[in-house]
Amino acid sequence: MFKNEMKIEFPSKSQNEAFARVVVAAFASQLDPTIEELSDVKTAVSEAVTNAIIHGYENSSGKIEIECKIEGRTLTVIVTDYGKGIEDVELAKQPLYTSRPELERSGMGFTVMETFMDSLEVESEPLKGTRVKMTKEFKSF
Amino acid sequence: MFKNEMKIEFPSKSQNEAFARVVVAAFASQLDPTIEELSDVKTAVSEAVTNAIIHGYENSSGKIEIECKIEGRTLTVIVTDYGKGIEDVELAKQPLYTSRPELERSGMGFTVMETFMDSLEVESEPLKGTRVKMTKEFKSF
Amino acid sequence: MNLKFSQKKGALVVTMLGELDHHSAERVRIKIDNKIDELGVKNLILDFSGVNFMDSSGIGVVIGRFRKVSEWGGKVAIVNLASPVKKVFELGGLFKIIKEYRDIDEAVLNL
Amino acid sequence: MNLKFSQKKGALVVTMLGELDHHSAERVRIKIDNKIDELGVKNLILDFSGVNFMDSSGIGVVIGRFRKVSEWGGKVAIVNLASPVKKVFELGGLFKIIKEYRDIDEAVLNL
Ligand SMILES: Nc1ncnc2c1ncn2[C@@H]1O[C@H](COP(=O)(O)OP(=O)(O)O)[C@@H](O)[C@H]1O
Ligand SMILES: Nc1ncnc2c1ncn2[C@@H]1O[C@H](COP(=O)(O)OP(=O)(O)O)[C@@H](O)[C@H]1O
Repeated sequence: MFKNEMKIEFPSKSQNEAFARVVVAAFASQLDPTIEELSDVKTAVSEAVTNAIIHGYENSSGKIEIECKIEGRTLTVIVTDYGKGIEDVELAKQPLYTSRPELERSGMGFTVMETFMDSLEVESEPLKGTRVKMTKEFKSF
Repeated sequence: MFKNEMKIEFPSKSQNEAFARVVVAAFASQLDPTIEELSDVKTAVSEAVTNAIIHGYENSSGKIEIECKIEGRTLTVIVTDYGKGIEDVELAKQPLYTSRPELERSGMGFTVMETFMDSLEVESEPLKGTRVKMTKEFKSF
Repeated sequence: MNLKFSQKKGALVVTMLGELDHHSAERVRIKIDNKIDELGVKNLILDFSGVNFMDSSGIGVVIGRFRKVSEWGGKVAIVNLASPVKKVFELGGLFKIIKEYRDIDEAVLNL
Repeated sequence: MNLKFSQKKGALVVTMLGELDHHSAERVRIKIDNKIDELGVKNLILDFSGVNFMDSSGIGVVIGRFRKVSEWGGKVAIVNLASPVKKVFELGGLFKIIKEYRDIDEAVLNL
Protein backbone atom coordinates (compact mmCIF):
# COMPACT_ATOMS: atom_id res chain seq x y z
CA MET A 1 0.00 0.00 0.00
CA PHE A 2 1.29 3.44 -0.91
CA LYS A 3 2.03 5.56 2.17
CA ASN A 4 3.29 9.06 2.66
CA GLU A 5 2.88 11.77 5.24
CA MET A 6 3.85 15.33 6.05
CA LYS A 7 3.41 17.92 8.73
CA ILE A 8 3.51 21.67 8.36
CA GLU A 9 3.24 24.56 10.78
CA PHE A 10 2.83 28.26 10.17
CA PRO A 11 1.57 31.33 12.03
CA SER A 12 -2.10 32.30 11.99
CA LYS A 13 -1.85 34.98 9.29
CA SER A 14 -4.63 35.17 6.75
CA GLN A 15 -2.12 35.11 3.85
CA ASN A 16 -1.33 31.56 4.90
CA GLU A 17 -4.84 30.35 4.03
CA ALA A 18 -3.92 30.22 0.36
CA PHE A 19 -0.50 28.74 1.19
CA ALA A 20 -2.10 25.94 3.25
CA ARG A 21 -4.44 25.07 0.38
CA VAL A 22 -1.59 24.83 -2.11
CA VAL A 23 0.51 22.66 0.24
CA VAL A 24 -2.26 20.15 0.91
CA ALA A 25 -3.24 20.09 -2.77
CA ALA A 26 0.38 19.47 -3.78
CA PHE A 27 0.59 16.61 -1.29
CA ALA A 28 -2.75 15.15 -2.42
CA SER A 29 -1.69 15.36 -6.06
CA GLN A 30 0.34 12.16 -5.50
CA LEU A 31 -3.05 10.41 -5.59
CA ASP A 32 -3.72 11.63 -9.14
CA PRO A 33 -6.94 13.29 -8.00
CA THR A 34 -9.65 14.59 -10.30
CA ILE A 35 -10.00 18.37 -10.49
CA GLU A 36 -13.14 18.11 -8.39
CA GLU A 37 -11.51 16.00 -5.67
CA LEU A 38 -8.64 18.46 -5.44
CA SER A 39 -10.96 21.43 -5.29
CA ASP A 40 -13.02 19.76 -2.54
CA VAL A 41 -9.92 19.18 -0.43
CA LYS A 42 -8.69 22.74 -0.95
CA THR A 43 -12.04 24.15 0.11
CA ALA A 44 -12.21 21.99 3.26
CA VAL A 45 -8.64 22.93 4.25
CA SER A 46 -9.41 26.58 3.65
CA GLU A 47 -12.38 26.36 6.05
CA ALA A 48 -10.42 24.65 8.82
CA VAL A 49 -7.44 27.02 8.58
CA THR A 50 -9.67 30.09 8.42
CA ASN A 51 -11.50 28.90 11.55
CA ALA A 52 -8.21 28.48 13.41
CA ILE A 53 -7.24 32.05 12.45
CA ILE A 54 -10.48 33.90 13.15
CA HIS A 55 -12.13 31.78 15.84
CA GLY A 56 -9.24 29.88 17.45
CA TYR A 57 -6.82 32.77 17.71
CA GLU A 58 -9.33 35.58 17.11
CA ASN A 59 -6.80 37.23 14.79
CA SER A 60 -4.07 37.29 17.46
CA SER A 61 -0.96 35.34 16.56
CA GLY A 62 -0.64 31.61 17.17
CA LYS A 63 0.60 28.43 15.58
CA ILE A 64 -1.42 26.31 13.15
CA GLU A 65 -0.39 22.75 12.31
CA ILE A 66 -1.52 20.58 9.44
CA GLU A 67 -0.74 16.88 9.33
CA CYS A 68 -1.49 14.91 6.18
CA LYS A 69 -1.32 11.21 5.57
CA ILE A 70 -1.85 9.11 2.48
CA GLU A 71 -2.65 5.43 3.00
CA GLY A 72 -3.64 3.68 -0.18
CA ARG A 73 -6.25 5.95 -1.76
CA THR A 74 -7.22 7.67 1.49
CA LEU A 75 -6.09 11.15 2.44
CA THR A 76 -6.25 12.22 6.09
CA VAL A 77 -5.89 15.90 6.98
CA ILE A 78 -5.63 17.12 10.58
CA VAL A 79 -5.70 20.86 11.31
CA THR A 80 -4.75 21.85 14.86
CA ASP A 81 -4.71 25.16 16.70
CA TYR A 82 -3.89 25.96 20.33
CA GLY A 83 -6.42 28.75 20.62
CA LYS A 84 -9.67 29.48 22.34
CA GLY A 85 -11.40 26.13 21.73
CA ILE A 86 -15.09 25.41 21.27
CA GLU A 87 -17.53 25.07 24.20
CA ASP A 88 -20.22 23.15 22.37
CA VAL A 89 -18.93 21.28 19.33
CA GLU A 90 -22.36 19.92 18.32
CA LEU A 91 -23.80 23.43 18.24
CA ALA A 92 -20.77 24.75 16.34
CA LYS A 93 -21.24 22.11 13.65
CA GLN A 94 -24.85 23.09 12.93
CA PRO A 95 -25.29 24.61 9.47
CA LEU A 96 -25.62 28.40 9.67
CA TYR A 97 -24.40 28.56 13.27
CA THR A 98 -21.70 31.18 13.70
CA SER A 99 -20.41 33.01 16.77
CA ARG A 100 -19.13 35.86 14.58
CA PRO A 101 -22.00 37.11 12.36
CA GLU A 102 -20.53 40.62 12.61
CA LEU A 103 -17.57 39.36 10.55
CA GLU A 104 -20.05 38.21 7.85
CA ARG A 105 -19.30 34.58 8.64
CA SER A 106 -21.96 32.32 7.17
CA GLY A 107 -21.75 29.49 9.70
CA MET A 108 -21.21 27.05 6.82
CA GLY A 109 -17.56 26.16 7.44
CA PHE A 110 -18.10 22.83 9.19
CA THR A 111 -20.89 21.94 6.75
CA VAL A 112 -18.49 22.48 3.84
CA MET A 113 -15.86 20.26 5.50
CA GLU A 114 -18.43 17.57 6.21
CA THR A 115 -19.87 17.61 2.69
CA PHE A 116 -16.65 17.95 0.70
CA MET A 117 -14.76 15.29 2.66
CA ASP A 118 -15.85 11.75 3.61
CA SER A 119 -15.47 12.12 7.36
CA LEU A 120 -15.04 14.92 9.89
CA GLU A 121 -14.08 14.67 13.57
CA VAL A 122 -13.77 17.74 15.76
CA GLU A 123 -12.02 17.59 19.13
CA SER A 124 -11.87 20.75 21.14
CA GLU A 125 -11.26 21.94 24.66
CA PRO A 126 -11.94 25.51 25.77
CA LEU A 127 -8.70 27.50 26.20
CA LYS A 128 -6.65 24.53 24.93
CA GLY A 129 -7.46 24.45 21.25
CA THR A 130 -9.16 22.59 18.43
CA ARG A 131 -8.24 19.61 16.27
CA VAL A 132 -10.19 18.96 13.08
CA LYS A 133 -9.61 15.60 11.43
CA MET A 134 -10.94 14.94 7.95
CA THR A 135 -10.52 12.03 5.57
CA LYS A 136 -11.32 11.57 1.92
CA GLU A 137 -11.04 8.52 -0.25
CA PHE A 138 -9.95 9.23 -3.79
CA LYS A 139 -11.43 7.35 -6.70
CA SER A 140 -9.24 4.74 -8.33
CA PHE A 141 -8.82 4.30 -12.06
CA MET B 1 8.70 44.81 7.60
CA PHE B 2 6.75 41.88 6.22
CA LYS B 3 7.45 38.65 8.08
CA ASN B 4 6.22 35.11 7.72
CA GLU B 5 7.56 31.66 8.40
CA MET B 6 6.74 27.99 8.07
CA LYS B 7 8.19 24.62 8.88
CA ILE B 8 7.48 21.35 7.13
CA GLU B 9 8.61 17.78 7.69
CA PHE B 10 8.22 14.70 5.53
CA PRO B 11 9.89 11.32 5.09
CA SER B 12 12.89 10.86 2.79
CA LYS B 13 10.98 9.49 -0.21
CA SER B 14 12.03 10.64 -3.63
CA GLN B 15 8.41 11.57 -4.53
CA ASN B 16 8.71 14.30 -1.91
CA GLU B 17 11.41 16.13 -3.87
CA ALA B 18 8.75 17.62 -6.16
CA PHE B 19 6.45 18.23 -3.19
CA ALA B 20 9.19 20.13 -1.32
CA ARG B 21 9.82 22.35 -4.35
CA VAL B 22 6.15 23.24 -4.70
CA VAL B 23 5.81 24.03 -0.98
CA VAL B 24 8.80 26.37 -0.87
CA ALA B 25 7.77 28.00 -4.16
CA ALA B 26 4.23 28.56 -2.83
CA PHE B 27 5.66 30.13 0.31
CA ALA B 28 8.10 32.30 -1.67
CA SER B 29 5.32 33.45 -3.98
CA GLN B 30 4.25 35.89 -1.25
CA LEU B 31 7.29 37.91 -2.34
CA ASP B 32 5.92 38.30 -5.88
CA PRO B 33 9.05 36.70 -7.32
CA THR B 34 10.05 36.75 -10.96
CA ILE B 35 9.81 33.43 -12.79
CA GLU B 36 13.60 33.17 -12.69
CA GLU B 37 13.83 33.82 -8.94
CA LEU B 38 11.21 31.16 -8.29
CA SER B 39 12.92 28.66 -10.54
CA ASP B 40 16.29 29.32 -8.83
CA VAL B 41 14.78 28.65 -5.41
CA LYS B 42 13.04 25.49 -6.60
CA THR B 43 16.27 24.16 -8.06
CA ALA B 44 18.28 24.88 -4.89
CA VAL B 45 15.62 23.23 -2.68
CA SER B 46 15.54 20.23 -4.98
CA GLU B 47 19.33 19.81 -4.58
CA ALA B 48 19.27 20.03 -0.79
CA VAL B 49 16.32 17.64 -0.40
CA THR B 50 17.79 15.17 -2.90
CA ASN B 51 21.07 15.21 -0.97
CA ALA B 52 19.26 14.47 2.29
CA ILE B 53 17.53 11.50 0.64
CA ILE B 54 20.43 9.91 -1.21
CA HIS B 55 23.47 10.95 0.83
CA GLY B 56 22.02 11.71 4.30
CA TYR B 57 19.75 8.70 4.56
CA GLU B 58 21.26 6.65 1.72
CA ASN B 59 17.73 5.80 0.58
CA SER B 60 16.74 4.38 3.98
CA SER B 61 13.87 6.17 5.66
CA GLY B 62 14.35 9.26 7.76
CA LYS B 63 12.86 12.66 8.47
CA ILE B 64 13.57 15.78 6.44
CA GLU B 65 12.69 19.24 7.74
CA ILE B 66 12.45 22.49 5.83
CA GLU B 67 12.15 25.79 7.63
CA CYS B 68 11.42 28.94 5.65
CA LYS B 69 11.39 32.52 6.74
CA ILE B 70 10.52 35.72 4.95
CA GLU B 71 11.88 38.95 6.40
CA GLY B 72 11.29 41.94 4.18
CA ARG B 73 12.48 40.82 0.73
CA THR B 74 14.78 38.05 2.04
CA LEU B 75 13.87 34.38 1.95
CA THR B 76 15.75 31.97 4.22
CA VAL B 77 15.47 28.22 3.59
CA ILE B 78 16.95 25.65 6.00
CA VAL B 79 16.95 21.97 5.01
CA THR B 80 17.83 19.53 7.82
CA ASP B 81 18.33 15.78 7.92
CA TYR B 82 19.39 13.52 10.79
CA GLY B 83 21.36 11.15 8.61
CA LYS B 84 24.93 10.20 7.97
CA GLY B 85 26.48 13.65 7.96
CA ILE B 86 29.50 14.93 6.02
CA GLU B 87 33.11 14.34 7.15
CA ASP B 88 34.69 17.13 5.15
CA VAL B 89 32.26 19.89 4.24
CA GLU B 90 34.82 21.92 2.27
CA LEU B 91 35.59 18.92 0.07
CA ALA B 92 31.90 18.12 -0.38
CA LYS B 93 31.24 21.67 -1.60
CA GLN B 94 33.84 21.47 -4.38
CA PRO B 95 32.28 21.52 -7.84
CA LEU B 96 32.22 18.03 -9.38
CA TYR B 97 33.01 16.29 -6.08
CA THR B 98 30.61 13.43 -5.42
CA SER B 99 30.86 10.39 -3.18
CA ARG B 100 28.32 8.54 -5.33
CA PRO B 101 29.48 8.62 -8.97
CA GLU B 102 27.93 5.14 -9.42
CA LEU B 103 24.52 6.80 -8.99
CA GLU B 104 25.39 9.19 -11.84
CA ARG B 105 25.58 12.10 -9.43
CA SER B 106 27.37 15.04 -10.99
CA GLY B 107 28.79 16.58 -7.83
CA MET B 108 27.16 19.89 -8.76
CA GLY B 109 24.44 20.06 -6.08
CA PHE B 110 26.21 22.42 -3.69
CA THR B 111 27.45 24.52 -6.61
CA VAL B 112 23.86 24.92 -7.83
CA MET B 113 22.73 25.97 -4.34
CA GLU B 114 25.61 28.44 -4.03
CA THR B 115 25.03 29.96 -7.46
CA PHE B 116 21.23 30.08 -7.48
CA MET B 117 20.92 31.50 -3.95
CA ASP B 118 22.74 34.48 -2.38
CA SER B 119 24.28 32.59 0.53
CA LEU B 120 24.88 28.99 1.57
CA GLU B 121 25.96 27.64 4.95
CA VAL B 122 26.45 23.93 5.55
CA GLU B 123 26.69 22.54 9.07
CA SER B 124 27.21 18.83 9.42
CA GLU B 125 28.35 16.28 11.95
CA PRO B 126 29.09 12.65 11.03
CA LEU B 127 26.30 10.32 12.23
CA LYS B 128 24.25 13.30 13.46
CA GLY B 129 23.07 14.93 10.27
CA THR B 130 23.32 17.94 8.01
CA ARG B 131 21.78 21.41 8.02
CA VAL B 132 21.89 23.49 4.86
CA LYS B 133 20.94 27.14 5.23
CA MET B 134 20.39 29.28 2.16
CA THR B 135 19.16 32.83 1.73
CA LYS B 136 18.04 34.81 -1.29
CA GLU B 137 17.06 38.43 -1.57
CA PHE B 138 14.23 39.05 -4.00
CA LYS B 139 14.24 42.12 -6.23
CA SER B 140 11.84 44.90 -5.30
CA PHE B 141 9.65 46.73 -7.74
CA MET C 1 -8.31 39.11 -5.75
CA ASN C 2 -8.75 41.87 -8.36
CA LEU C 3 -12.05 43.69 -8.92
CA LYS C 4 -13.30 45.40 -12.05
CA PHE C 5 -16.31 47.70 -11.87
CA SER C 6 -18.67 48.69 -14.65
CA GLN C 7 -22.28 49.78 -14.98
CA LYS C 8 -25.00 48.21 -17.07
CA LYS C 9 -28.59 49.54 -17.22
CA GLY C 10 -28.13 51.22 -13.85
CA ALA C 11 -26.75 48.11 -12.11
CA LEU C 12 -23.24 47.94 -10.73
CA VAL C 13 -21.36 45.02 -12.28
CA VAL C 14 -18.45 43.68 -10.22
CA THR C 15 -16.13 41.27 -12.00
CA MET C 16 -13.92 39.35 -9.58
CA LEU C 17 -10.60 37.82 -10.53
CA GLY C 18 -8.75 35.36 -8.29
CA GLU C 19 -9.46 33.39 -5.13
CA LEU C 20 -12.24 34.45 -2.78
CA ASP C 21 -11.40 33.38 0.77
CA HIS C 22 -11.36 34.99 4.22
CA HIS C 23 -8.09 36.76 3.40
CA SER C 24 -9.41 38.45 0.28
CA ALA C 25 -13.02 38.85 1.46
CA GLU C 26 -12.50 41.91 3.62
CA ARG C 27 -11.00 44.01 0.86
CA VAL C 28 -13.67 42.80 -1.57
CA ARG C 29 -16.41 43.83 0.87
CA ILE C 30 -15.00 47.30 1.46
CA LYS C 31 -14.33 48.02 -2.20
CA ILE C 32 -17.80 46.92 -3.34
CA ASP C 33 -19.56 48.82 -0.55
CA ASN C 34 -17.62 51.99 -1.28
CA LYS C 35 -18.48 51.72 -4.98
CA ILE C 36 -22.18 51.21 -4.24
CA ASP C 37 -22.19 54.30 -2.04
CA GLU C 38 -20.14 56.37 -4.47
CA LEU C 39 -22.39 55.62 -7.44
CA GLY C 40 -25.64 55.41 -5.50
CA VAL C 41 -26.71 52.31 -7.45
CA LYS C 42 -29.56 50.05 -6.29
CA ASN C 43 -28.86 46.76 -8.06
CA LEU C 44 -25.69 44.68 -7.98
CA ILE C 45 -24.43 42.01 -10.39
CA LEU C 46 -21.59 39.87 -9.06
CA ASP C 47 -19.68 38.30 -11.93
CA PHE C 48 -17.76 35.20 -10.78
CA SER C 49 -16.28 34.37 -14.19
CA GLY C 50 -12.74 34.94 -12.88
CA VAL C 51 -13.15 33.16 -9.54
CA ASN C 52 -11.42 29.78 -9.63
CA PHE C 53 -11.57 29.16 -5.88
CA MET C 54 -14.07 30.13 -3.21
CA ASP C 55 -14.76 28.90 0.32
CA SER C 56 -17.68 29.73 2.62
CA SER C 57 -16.30 33.24 3.13
CA GLY C 58 -17.80 33.93 -0.30
CA ILE C 59 -21.30 33.15 0.98
CA GLY C 60 -20.83 35.82 3.65
CA VAL C 61 -19.68 38.34 1.05
CA VAL C 62 -22.75 37.78 -1.15
CA ILE C 63 -25.25 37.78 1.72
CA GLY C 64 -23.64 40.87 3.23
CA ARG C 65 -24.01 42.78 -0.06
CA PHE C 66 -27.58 41.47 -0.41
CA ARG C 67 -28.39 42.95 3.01
CA LYS C 68 -26.81 46.26 2.07
CA VAL C 69 -28.62 46.82 -1.20
CA SER C 70 -31.90 45.47 0.24
CA GLU C 71 -32.05 48.48 2.57
CA TRP C 72 -32.78 50.63 -0.49
CA GLY C 73 -34.90 48.06 -2.28
CA GLY C 74 -32.08 46.81 -4.49
CA LYS C 75 -31.39 43.27 -5.71
CA VAL C 76 -28.30 41.11 -6.15
CA ALA C 77 -27.67 38.72 -9.04
CA ILE C 78 -24.75 36.32 -9.39
CA VAL C 79 -23.47 35.19 -12.78
CA ASN C 80 -20.89 32.93 -14.41
CA LEU C 81 -20.36 30.41 -11.63
CA ALA C 82 -17.72 27.74 -12.17
CA SER C 83 -18.82 24.40 -10.77
CA PRO C 84 -16.73 24.41 -7.54
CA VAL C 85 -18.04 27.89 -6.69
CA LYS C 86 -21.61 26.81 -7.43
CA LYS C 87 -21.18 23.80 -5.14
CA VAL C 88 -20.34 26.07 -2.19
CA PHE C 89 -23.30 28.37 -2.87
CA GLU C 90 -25.69 25.43 -3.23
CA LEU C 91 -24.63 24.11 0.14
CA GLY C 92 -25.30 27.49 1.73
CA GLY C 93 -28.85 27.48 0.34
CA LEU C 94 -27.99 30.80 -1.22
CA PHE C 95 -30.11 30.33 -4.33
CA LYS C 96 -33.24 30.54 -2.15
CA ILE C 97 -32.64 34.25 -1.71
CA ILE C 98 -30.33 35.23 -4.57
CA LYS C 99 -30.78 34.31 -8.22
CA GLU C 100 -28.10 32.96 -10.47
CA TYR C 101 -28.04 33.90 -14.16
CA ARG C 102 -25.96 32.53 -16.95
CA ASP C 103 -24.39 35.86 -17.86
CA ILE C 104 -24.53 39.59 -17.26
CA ASP C 105 -27.07 40.22 -20.05
CA GLU C 106 -29.54 37.71 -18.64
CA ALA C 107 -29.08 39.21 -15.18
CA VAL C 108 -29.71 42.77 -16.42
CA LEU C 109 -32.94 41.66 -18.13
CA ASN C 110 -34.26 40.07 -14.94
CA LEU C 111 -33.25 42.51 -12.22
CA MET D 1 8.34 12.44 -16.61
CA ASN D 2 7.06 11.03 -19.90
CA LEU D 3 9.37 9.99 -22.72
CA LYS D 4 8.65 9.83 -26.44
CA PHE D 5 11.04 8.00 -28.74
CA SER D 6 11.51 8.50 -32.46
CA GLN D 7 14.31 8.06 -34.99
CA LYS D 8 15.76 10.62 -37.35
CA LYS D 9 18.57 9.85 -39.81
CA GLY D 10 19.68 6.93 -37.68
CA ALA D 11 19.77 8.90 -34.43
CA LEU D 12 17.49 8.12 -31.50
CA VAL D 13 15.45 11.18 -30.56
CA VAL D 14 14.19 11.24 -26.97
CA THR D 15 11.59 13.90 -26.19
CA MET D 16 11.14 14.41 -22.45
CA LEU D 17 8.02 15.80 -20.88
CA GLY D 18 7.87 16.93 -17.24
CA GLU D 19 10.33 17.56 -14.43
CA LEU D 20 13.76 15.96 -14.46
CA ASP D 21 14.98 15.41 -10.92
CA HIS D 22 16.52 12.57 -8.91
CA HIS D 23 13.10 10.91 -8.56
CA SER D 24 12.42 10.77 -12.30
CA ALA D 25 16.07 10.35 -13.38
CA GLU D 26 16.33 6.64 -12.70
CA ARG D 27 13.42 5.66 -14.90
CA VAL D 28 14.61 8.04 -17.60
CA ARG D 29 18.05 6.45 -17.54
CA ILE D 30 16.75 2.90 -17.77
CA LYS D 31 14.24 3.63 -20.51
CA ILE D 32 16.73 5.46 -22.69
CA ASP D 33 19.45 2.83 -22.23
CA ASN D 34 17.03 0.03 -23.06
CA LYS D 35 15.91 1.85 -26.20
CA ILE D 36 19.50 2.44 -27.32
CA ASP D 37 20.27 -1.27 -26.89
CA GLU D 38 17.04 -2.38 -28.52
CA LEU D 39 17.53 -0.25 -31.63
CA GLY D 40 21.32 -0.49 -31.71
CA VAL D 41 21.62 3.22 -32.54
CA LYS D 42 24.88 5.14 -32.17
CA ASN D 43 23.78 8.76 -31.86
CA LEU D 44 21.38 10.26 -29.35
CA ILE D 45 19.40 13.51 -29.49
CA LEU D 46 17.90 14.60 -26.17
CA ASP D 47 15.00 16.97 -26.77
CA PHE D 48 14.32 19.10 -23.67
CA SER D 49 11.40 21.05 -25.18
CA GLY D 50 8.99 19.60 -22.60
CA VAL D 51 11.25 19.93 -19.56
CA ASN D 52 10.14 22.86 -17.41
CA PHE D 53 12.24 21.93 -14.38
CA MET D 54 15.61 20.27 -14.00
CA ASP D 55 18.15 20.06 -11.19
CA SER D 56 21.71 18.72 -11.24
CA SER D 57 20.37 15.16 -11.55
CA GLY D 58 19.82 16.07 -15.21
CA ILE D 59 23.56 16.67 -15.69
CA GLY D 60 24.18 13.12 -14.48
CA VAL D 61 21.60 11.73 -16.90
CA VAL D 62 23.15 13.48 -19.90
CA ILE D 63 26.75 12.60 -18.99
CA GLY D 64 25.77 9.01 -18.26
CA ARG D 65 24.18 8.62 -21.71
CA PHE D 66 27.19 10.35 -23.28
CA ARG D 67 29.47 7.74 -21.67
CA LYS D 68 27.24 4.94 -22.90
CA VAL D 69 27.05 5.94 -26.57
CA SER D 70 30.75 6.95 -26.60
CA GLU D 71 31.70 3.32 -26.09
CA TRP D 72 30.54 2.65 -29.64
CA GLY D 73 31.74 5.96 -31.05
CA GLY D 74 28.35 7.63 -30.80
CA LYS D 75 27.55 11.26 -29.97
CA VAL D 76 24.95 13.07 -27.86
CA ALA D 77 23.24 16.33 -28.81
CA ILE D 78 20.85 18.33 -26.64
CA VAL D 79 18.17 20.56 -28.12
CA ASN D 80 15.39 22.96 -27.14
CA LEU D 81 16.67 24.10 -23.74
CA ALA D 82 14.45 26.44 -21.75
CA SER D 83 16.50 29.06 -19.91
CA PRO D 84 16.34 27.50 -16.38
CA VAL D 85 17.49 24.15 -17.79
CA LYS D 86 20.28 25.83 -19.74
CA LYS D 87 21.41 27.60 -16.57
CA VAL D 88 21.96 24.27 -14.81
CA PHE D 89 23.86 22.77 -17.76
CA GLU D 90 26.05 25.88 -18.07
CA LEU D 91 27.03 25.62 -14.42
CA GLY D 92 27.99 21.99 -14.92
CA GLY D 93 30.32 22.94 -17.78
CA LEU D 94 28.39 20.45 -19.86
CA PHE D 95 28.70 22.37 -23.12
CA LYS D 96 32.44 21.64 -23.12
CA ILE D 97 31.70 18.03 -23.97
CA ILE D 98 28.17 18.00 -25.36
CA LYS D 99 26.82 20.35 -28.02
CA GLU D 100 23.55 22.19 -27.82
CA TYR D 101 21.53 22.78 -30.99
CA ARG D 102 18.50 24.92 -31.52
CA ASP D 103 16.29 22.09 -32.74
CA ILE D 104 16.28 18.47 -33.83
CA ASP D 105 16.96 19.29 -37.50
CA GLU D 106 20.06 21.29 -36.67
CA ALA D 107 21.27 18.47 -34.40
CA VAL D 108 20.75 15.81 -37.08
CA LEU D 109 22.76 17.85 -39.58
CA ASN D 110 25.69 18.19 -37.20
CA LEU D 111 25.92 14.77 -35.59
N1 LIG E 1 -10.76 26.43 15.40
C1 LIG E 1 -11.80 26.94 16.09
N2 LIG E 1 -11.59 27.50 17.32
C2 LIG E 1 -12.62 28.03 18.03
N3 LIG E 1 -13.89 28.05 17.59
C3 LIG E 1 -14.16 27.51 16.39
C4 LIG E 1 -13.15 26.93 15.59
N4 LIG E 1 -13.72 26.47 14.46
C5 LIG E 1 -15.02 26.75 14.55
N5 LIG E 1 -15.31 27.37 15.71
C6 LIG E 1 -16.66 27.80 16.19
O1 LIG E 1 -17.61 27.10 15.41
C7 LIG E 1 -18.49 28.04 14.76
C8 LIG E 1 -18.96 27.47 13.44
O2 LIG E 1 -17.88 27.33 12.53
P1 LIG E 1 -18.14 27.29 10.98
O3 LIG E 1 -19.19 26.28 10.67
O4 LIG E 1 -16.83 27.10 10.29
O5 LIG E 1 -18.76 28.70 10.62
P2 LIG E 1 -18.11 30.17 10.56
O6 LIG E 1 -16.63 30.08 10.45
O7 LIG E 1 -18.72 30.79 9.36
O8 LIG E 1 -18.51 30.85 11.84
C9 LIG E 1 -17.67 29.30 14.65
O9 LIG E 1 -18.49 30.44 14.50
C10 LIG E 1 -16.90 29.28 15.97
O10 LIG E 1 -17.69 29.75 17.03
N1 LIG F 1 22.68 15.81 3.34
C1 LIG F 1 23.87 15.18 3.14
N2 LIG F 1 24.25 14.16 3.95
C2 LIG F 1 25.42 13.51 3.76
N3 LIG F 1 26.29 13.81 2.77
C3 LIG F 1 25.97 14.83 1.93
C4 LIG F 1 24.76 15.55 2.07
N4 LIG F 1 24.72 16.49 1.10
C5 LIG F 1 25.85 16.35 0.40
N5 LIG F 1 26.63 15.36 0.89
C6 LIG F 1 27.96 14.94 0.39
O1 LIG F 1 28.49 15.99 -0.42
C7 LIG F 1 28.78 15.50 -1.73
C8 LIG F 1 28.56 16.59 -2.76
O2 LIG F 1 27.19 16.96 -2.83
P1 LIG F 1 26.62 17.65 -4.14
O3 LIG F 1 27.49 18.83 -4.49
O4 LIG F 1 25.19 17.94 -3.91
O5 LIG F 1 26.80 16.58 -5.28
P2 LIG F 1 26.06 15.19 -5.58
O6 LIG F 1 24.74 15.18 -4.87
O7 LIG F 1 25.90 15.21 -7.05
O8 LIG F 1 26.98 14.13 -5.09
C9 LIG F 1 27.87 14.30 -1.90
O9 LIG F 1 28.35 13.41 -2.89
C10 LIG F 1 27.89 13.70 -0.49
O10 LIG F 1 29.06 12.96 -0.28
